[in-house]
Amino acid sequence: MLEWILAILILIGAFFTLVGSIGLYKLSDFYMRLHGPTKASTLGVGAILIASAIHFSFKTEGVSLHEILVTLFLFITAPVSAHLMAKAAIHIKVKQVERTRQLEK
Amino acid sequence: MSLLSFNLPLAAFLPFAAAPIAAWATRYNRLASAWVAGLTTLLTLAILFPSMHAIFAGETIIQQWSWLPDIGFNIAFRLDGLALLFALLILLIGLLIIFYARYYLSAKDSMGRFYAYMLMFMGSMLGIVLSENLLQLVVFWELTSITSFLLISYWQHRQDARQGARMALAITGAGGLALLGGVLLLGHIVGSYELTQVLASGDLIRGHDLYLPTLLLILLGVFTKSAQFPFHFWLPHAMAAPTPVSAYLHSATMVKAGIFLLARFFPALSGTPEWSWLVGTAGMLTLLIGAYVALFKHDLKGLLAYSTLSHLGLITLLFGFGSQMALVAAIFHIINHATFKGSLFMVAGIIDHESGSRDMRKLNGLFKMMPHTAMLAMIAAAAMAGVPLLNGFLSKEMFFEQAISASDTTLAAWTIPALVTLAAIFSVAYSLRFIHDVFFNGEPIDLPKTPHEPPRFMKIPVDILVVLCLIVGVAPMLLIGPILSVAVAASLQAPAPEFSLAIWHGFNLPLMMSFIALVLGVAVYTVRHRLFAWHDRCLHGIEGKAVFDWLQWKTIRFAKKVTDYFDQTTLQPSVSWVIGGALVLSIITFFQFNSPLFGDRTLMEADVITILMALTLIVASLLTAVLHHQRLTSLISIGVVGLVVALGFVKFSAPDLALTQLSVEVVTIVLLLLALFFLPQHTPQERSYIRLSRDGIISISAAVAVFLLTMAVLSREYSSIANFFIENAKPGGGGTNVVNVILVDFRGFDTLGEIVVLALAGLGVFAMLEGLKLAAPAKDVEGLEWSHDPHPPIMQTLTRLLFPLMLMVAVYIFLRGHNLPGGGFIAGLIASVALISQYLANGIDWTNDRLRTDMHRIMWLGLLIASGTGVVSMLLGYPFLTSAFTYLNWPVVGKFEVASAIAFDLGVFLVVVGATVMILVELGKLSHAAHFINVEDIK
Amino acid sequence: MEWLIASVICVMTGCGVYLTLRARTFPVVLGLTLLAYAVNVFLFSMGRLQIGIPAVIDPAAAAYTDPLPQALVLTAIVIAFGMTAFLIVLALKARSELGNDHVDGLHRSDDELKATKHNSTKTETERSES
Amino acid sequence: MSPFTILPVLLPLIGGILMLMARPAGIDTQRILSLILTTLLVGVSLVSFQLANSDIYQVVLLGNWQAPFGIVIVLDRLSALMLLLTSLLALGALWYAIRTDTDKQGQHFHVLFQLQLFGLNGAFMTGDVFNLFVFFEVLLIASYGLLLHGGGRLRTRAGLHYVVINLVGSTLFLFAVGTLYGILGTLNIADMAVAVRNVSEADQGIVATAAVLLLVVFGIKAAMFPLYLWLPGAYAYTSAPVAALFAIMTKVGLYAIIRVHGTIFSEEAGDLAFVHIEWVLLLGLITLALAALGVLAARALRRQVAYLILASVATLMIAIGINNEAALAASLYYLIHSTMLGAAMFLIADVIMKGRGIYSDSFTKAIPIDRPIVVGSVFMLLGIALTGMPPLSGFFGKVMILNSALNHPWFAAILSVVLIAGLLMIIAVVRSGSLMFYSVQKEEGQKSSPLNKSAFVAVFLLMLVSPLMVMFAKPLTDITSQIAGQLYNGQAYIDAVLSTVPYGDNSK
Amino acid sequence: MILQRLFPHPLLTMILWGIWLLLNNTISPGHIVLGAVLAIFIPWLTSSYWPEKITIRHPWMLVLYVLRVLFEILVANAVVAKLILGPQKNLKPGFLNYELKLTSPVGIGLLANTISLTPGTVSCDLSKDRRFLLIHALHIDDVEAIKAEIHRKFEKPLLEIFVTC
Amino acid sequence: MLNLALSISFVMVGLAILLSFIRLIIGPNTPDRILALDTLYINSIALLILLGINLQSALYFEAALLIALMGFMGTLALSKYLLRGDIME
Ligand code: NA
Ligand code: NA
Repeated sequence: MLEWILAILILIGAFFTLVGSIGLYKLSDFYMRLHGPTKASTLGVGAILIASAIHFSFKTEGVSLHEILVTLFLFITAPVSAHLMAKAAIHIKVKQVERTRQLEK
Repeated sequence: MSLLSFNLPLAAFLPFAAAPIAAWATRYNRLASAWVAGLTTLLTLAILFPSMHAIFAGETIIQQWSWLPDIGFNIAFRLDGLALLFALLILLIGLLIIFYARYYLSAKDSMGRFYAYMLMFMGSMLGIVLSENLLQLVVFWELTSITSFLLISYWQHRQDARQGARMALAITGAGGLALLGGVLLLGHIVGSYELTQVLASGDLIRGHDLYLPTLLLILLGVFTKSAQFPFHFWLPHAMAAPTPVSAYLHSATMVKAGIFLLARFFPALSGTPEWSWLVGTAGMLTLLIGAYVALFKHDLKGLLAYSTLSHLGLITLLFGFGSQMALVAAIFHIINHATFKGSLFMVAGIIDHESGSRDMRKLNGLFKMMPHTAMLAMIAAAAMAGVPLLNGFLSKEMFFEQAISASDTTLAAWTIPALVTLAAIFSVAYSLRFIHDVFFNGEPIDLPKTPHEPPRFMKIPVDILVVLCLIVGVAPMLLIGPILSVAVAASLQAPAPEFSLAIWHGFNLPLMMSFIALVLGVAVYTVRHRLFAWHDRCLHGIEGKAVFDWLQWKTIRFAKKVTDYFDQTTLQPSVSWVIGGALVLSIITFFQFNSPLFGDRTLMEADVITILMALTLIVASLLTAVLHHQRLTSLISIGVVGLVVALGFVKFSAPDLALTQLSVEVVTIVLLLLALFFLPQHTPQERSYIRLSRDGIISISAAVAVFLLTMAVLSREYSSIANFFIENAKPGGGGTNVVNVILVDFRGFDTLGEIVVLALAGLGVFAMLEGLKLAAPAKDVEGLEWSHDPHPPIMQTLTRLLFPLMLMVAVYIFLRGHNLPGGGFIAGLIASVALISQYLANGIDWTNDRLRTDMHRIMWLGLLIASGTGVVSMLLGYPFLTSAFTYLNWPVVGKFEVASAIAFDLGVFLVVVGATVMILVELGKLSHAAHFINVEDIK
Repeated sequence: MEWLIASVICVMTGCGVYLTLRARTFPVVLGLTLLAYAVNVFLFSMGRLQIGIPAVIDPAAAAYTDPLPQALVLTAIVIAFGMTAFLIVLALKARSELGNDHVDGLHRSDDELKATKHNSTKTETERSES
Repeated sequence: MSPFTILPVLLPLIGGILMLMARPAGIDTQRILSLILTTLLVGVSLVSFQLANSDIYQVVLLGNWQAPFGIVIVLDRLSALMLLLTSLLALGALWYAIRTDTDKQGQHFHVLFQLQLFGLNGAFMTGDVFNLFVFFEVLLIASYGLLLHGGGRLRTRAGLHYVVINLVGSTLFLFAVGTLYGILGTLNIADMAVAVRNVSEADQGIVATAAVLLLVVFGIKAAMFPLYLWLPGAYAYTSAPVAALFAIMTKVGLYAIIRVHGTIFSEEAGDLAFVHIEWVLLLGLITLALAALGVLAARALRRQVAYLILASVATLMIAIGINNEAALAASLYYLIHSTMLGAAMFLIADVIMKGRGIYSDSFTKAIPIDRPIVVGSVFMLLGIALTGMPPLSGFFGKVMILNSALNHPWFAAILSVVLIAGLLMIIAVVRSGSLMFYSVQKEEGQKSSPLNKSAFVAVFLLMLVSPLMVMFAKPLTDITSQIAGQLYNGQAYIDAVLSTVPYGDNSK
Repeated sequence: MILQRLFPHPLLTMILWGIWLLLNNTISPGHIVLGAVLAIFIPWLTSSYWPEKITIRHPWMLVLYVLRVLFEILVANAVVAKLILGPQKNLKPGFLNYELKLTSPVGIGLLANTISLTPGTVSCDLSKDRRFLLIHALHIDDVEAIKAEIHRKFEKPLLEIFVTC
Repeated sequence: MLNLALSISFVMVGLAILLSFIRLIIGPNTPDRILALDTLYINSIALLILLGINLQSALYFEAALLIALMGFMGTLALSKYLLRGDIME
């Protein structure tokens, strides 16, 4: 049972990690690609971390919760990165796909 | 210890000791130095005097002290007949020269310097002739080169003096080095550098494989010093020296040092065809060339110089004949030549001194103005020409005799006497010229001064020498017999042959040769004007100096070419040499052994993910290289390399390394970005395909070599000392993280060095950046204005939030390091990154306001703590850096470990923080001082 | 696996050497950084490759990897970092003093030209090309 | 083991830290402290020298760990000699730096100086190959800082080249050390020497390759052909006291060859015995030839002096390459000479350069310098010494070296290269000397700056080493022979290192 | 007063304490003590880096907020995964300017973070006057709907949590 | 079961890394490359945790933690470089 849960969590995590990178690879402009890593850093890594927490909690004595910290740190740093990259891209006027909706003003 | 047990070294040493006194004495009285020099010479004579009796009794005095026995270099002096003869020549003629020079030198000339040099030279010469140890002899030999350089260049403002001195030193110095080589070989053959043994080993030497090289090297020394062809040309140019120097060095003493060596080594080296041919040929050529050229010299001293060459050739030729009687003649002529040539040089000096010229085309009819001097000159010149009743005649007769007897043994029986006679003809001619051109031959032309007799005392040395010429010429055995006899015996290392120095040997072939020489000599002189014209037309400008200059110029040009080829002050060739050198050396060395390239260790299967990561790493590396023209891109891709390397460390069981690599990676990227701002954003394309292919070949070779090396090791088994660390980390080091225990305990000394490196890097960066002004681009590469938002608020807010968290993690990583992956270094980097993130997000001023700590302080504190823990262990009697740990049990907290290694690690932590922050922040501050310019301006 | 690591070291070395031989300071810094990576991995691999057995004492562990090369590499990483920092700042200083970022500096002053007159016009042109 | 043994390394480390601490107190405090510390170091080195003057090796197990597991510091005759030489040289250089205000021209001179000594002394005393690497890095990075101290265009460029080449060298060092560890499984020099004897035939090639790689590394420091190209620029363009101190830097490379290769690849190493030695000799001969040509080709005094140093180092390489006890003893005699006199020569080049004002050290006719007789005499004596003319130390060193080579199969090559190189150098130095001191002309508006007498004291004292080395040649050669004897008895070193037991309880 | 200086940011202290225990994966007494010491010491050390005071009205709401965000992330992930894996031409990416009600820098930071963390939207820029947040969305059907959603789900709770200062 | 899942996951994460890396290679803009590097860092976290589970060892956790905490510094610096050139002012 435990193994099943772990397996599923791991697969979910790996899947979303992959999806993130597929997005990065596939999407047509920088701003769209920017959305890729957020997948990976949230659910992708998150699911795998949960799997790890469960795994080590059961495998060793005592619970293992420090995996939460990775998520916590990522949740603080990843958006800052994304924010700055976006800002930089806008600043140097990186091209957008034509169909991009522009600001209302 | 009586004086007689050390008077020889004392005699050689005394002039050296007196030299500084002479130099110093001149401060008080201009003539004081002359007095010092003269008295020193007399004293030296007096010191040698007590030993003379024994020498005339046929004894040899040896005084030696062990000095460097390992190499056979002893302080060893020897006085025998030969040495005594030369020592007397050196001292007696020296005394006369000292006397003479006191009148010769003008008020402008520094007496102190002159006499100091003279004394040093005298000491060196005495050293040569008194040496028993050959290495010691070489020392004095080279000293004469150095002191003669000083003497020739005495009038240092004159270019000819400087050049002449340099040339003399170059030639005689080279000869000295050759002599050193020869002496070393001689010592090698004989097994000792002591003359006594060398002289006793003639057969051994002559029979040895190394005989010829030894002989050649020693003869090189002899020929250069004694100005034998083809090394003769330095001597005329050395005439730029003051005349007393010429008289002393270049006629009486130094040039005879080579001859002295021929006499010295006669029993050891002579008696072979090689000896005869080499010595004889050089002597004969010098004899002829010197005699011939002397006639054509218009300069008084030039004439005397070439005449000296000729006579040196004569003596050398006599040694080349190799017979015992030839040796007698040679040594006899040495004495005679010293007397008449010394006096002639002094006469030349007097004429120069009194008339201001040495040009025989201007000097005419001086007899009327200086009859006394003229008389002296005539007698001495007659001796030089070999006129009977003078000493020169006697030795020349002996020479002719030897030339005739030597010709018996050769095929072309008549050549030697013929050539010798030819030389004698010219000798007569130039002697005649010296007298007739100067003292008669009409009236003087345009002389700077009106000549008159010199001061009375200036003539006294000449008087003495000329009188000697006469006495020896008339009653040779009286004065010369005994000393010549012992000198010959000493030179032969055997009883001297029977010889008689009679004036009259009856009508014989030598007498006839003398007669022919006299007659034809006068004839040649009478047709001199036609000869001069012919000479100027055909042979003018052919000179050894030109060859020497050409050779020297070629050598220097070659040197410059070679040096410039290697030392181009360019980096890439230097690096290529290093890498190429390492490759070539290691490849050659590897193939000298019969080792297979690879071993037979079982290798590990590769898994998909590792292959993938390896590919990533490979491509990223290639990308870094290929894209290096776009620097930012290249930097990003090197970031990938660092990340994957860290992942690799994780994969292969090195969590500590992974942590370190990750943190260093981050800091490195920030560092390089900080610097990149001030550098061009693109590297220009290189168009030289030659260079690209050269670099390509080197890089690929290096890569392949490293691949093979890695595989060669990894495919082999090994056993290491690792087990000790694993077994002792916990019980001995108090930690379970073996890597950390190695770092802070087993090999803490490495770590101490490492943090010193880091601290020095920080200080070095600090020092380099001080006052550094750089241009910073006002726009980016695309020409875009920079963003106006230096500190995006969202970044600001969140990095501040992150700050305490990072510090917390740093503490965590620090504290666990001893037992689990982590430690002071990684923690230090995390703390640094935490600080740097503040600098990045909030700016330098803002952060500095809050930090309020000079990183210097952090660094020394860290270094102090780290080394302090080591010192504490010393205070407790343990070796430096011995660690200690214990377990404490506190209420509530429970049991925990306290280890001195933690303190050490704290030092590491502080240094890392201090250095890293200092480096990055100092670099960041650079933009404060930068002036902003447009990109176009940089291009 | 060993082949992989050897290949990785091989390529890093090759690229590192190539970059180190470039004419501008920045690529040289990158090249030396790559070389440092290469040699660190090399030094690390000298303890042979082991998976999953880090040298952290654990009663459950059956074996440990050789910890010594790891400690050495750690020291080497730190030193390489310090050296890189020094070198990049030196590159800046060189740029400031020499007027450009060529490793030899482009503008040679007259006094030096006099002092070391270079025979190689070849290198001069080569330098101005690059 | 005496706790004193560590002091030569510890003192400059603490000195460096103190200098850093004293930064806020100002340069004068730093100067006084630095002089005191360096003088103390001379004292410590003297005591160490006395301590080492026996057949007993002073071994310190750092961290109290038995070799080969911990790092050992070994004080033997050779390392003691190097320590003493370093400290004396340092004192001279420091004095000159202070009296000429060189230390004021940039930041952290005294910190760098002390830590430079730390690096040097560490390298001389360590018994561990990797620790040697660390100390190489310490001394290198300190030398980078010192080399660049004061800045300036040419100095910066020379520094850049020096740094890059040495970084490549450090990389090679690690490749070599790694390979050795990968086969032998140990880092302690003594232990490696033992391990090398048991290396199988299949592994010999790899070990030999590593040995040669290591030789290349040391060769870079020692300025061996073709690795010497960093030297002329670096020595010529750095400040004089630093160049003077650097006279010992090349010797570190040679020391390392003697220590590391000499111990590990000694006679007992079977097929691997002296695997490096022919390279040392061959490359030494080539280096000497090129150095002599460089001396002749130099267009300025400092570069000429740099090549003179190169020549003396090359002579040392040849002596080491001859590979017998007498040659090694001779090389140590020559090493003392080369270090001290080379340093003095750099300093006097600086004196001359400063005296000549705008003419600097280029070989052109210039104004006469202040006190030409004093400076000229010292220059001449130094020239005589460095070109190997009698009666100064260079000649005796050379004679000893040549004498020890008499039975060597390459004797003819050694003799001709050494003698011809000597001749070329004599010609060159006489030319430059007569140009600097004889061929002078007073000029309107050009005044030579007065001689800095108090700084000149350092030059004079360093110069005095040469006649002293001749006067005390016997005791000195006795010492160098003892050192060489000790070095050729590598087994004693190995036994001493490996048999030293930790202090106190063995289990700690 | 002393208490204030000792605990400049009590919430931070609590968080750090928690983090310490999480890091060490333990609640052993030793670590509780050590963690407390650090959790007090580090905020004290870094207090000067926190210029503005953060006052949180309802700490439990923060917890609720976190849970809500986590849930939103879960949902959005699935949506966006479909978008990414689906054909690209269906995507209608675009920028939108979101007018902020929040004024607290930390609040704005958290909101921007949340927006970026939620798949499908990334906060790209904050206007100089801190009134508008520029957001890029991977797929925009209705701009106002997105804005409203952001306000409802994220900004409103944050407004309640953070007191303006 | 778990092993199979791990193997599949490794391949998936590996693929993710590969794709990110391809983006880094092809760019086309510097922000794309920065983004790719950032993504690689995050992918690495996943890889590390998976490795930890696979090797049954908690010793690799800190590496993941450090990437989460410090990996963004590179991104930050690079982005700021594009924005301002001067990243620390
Ligand atoms: Na005349
Ligand atoms: Na800045």
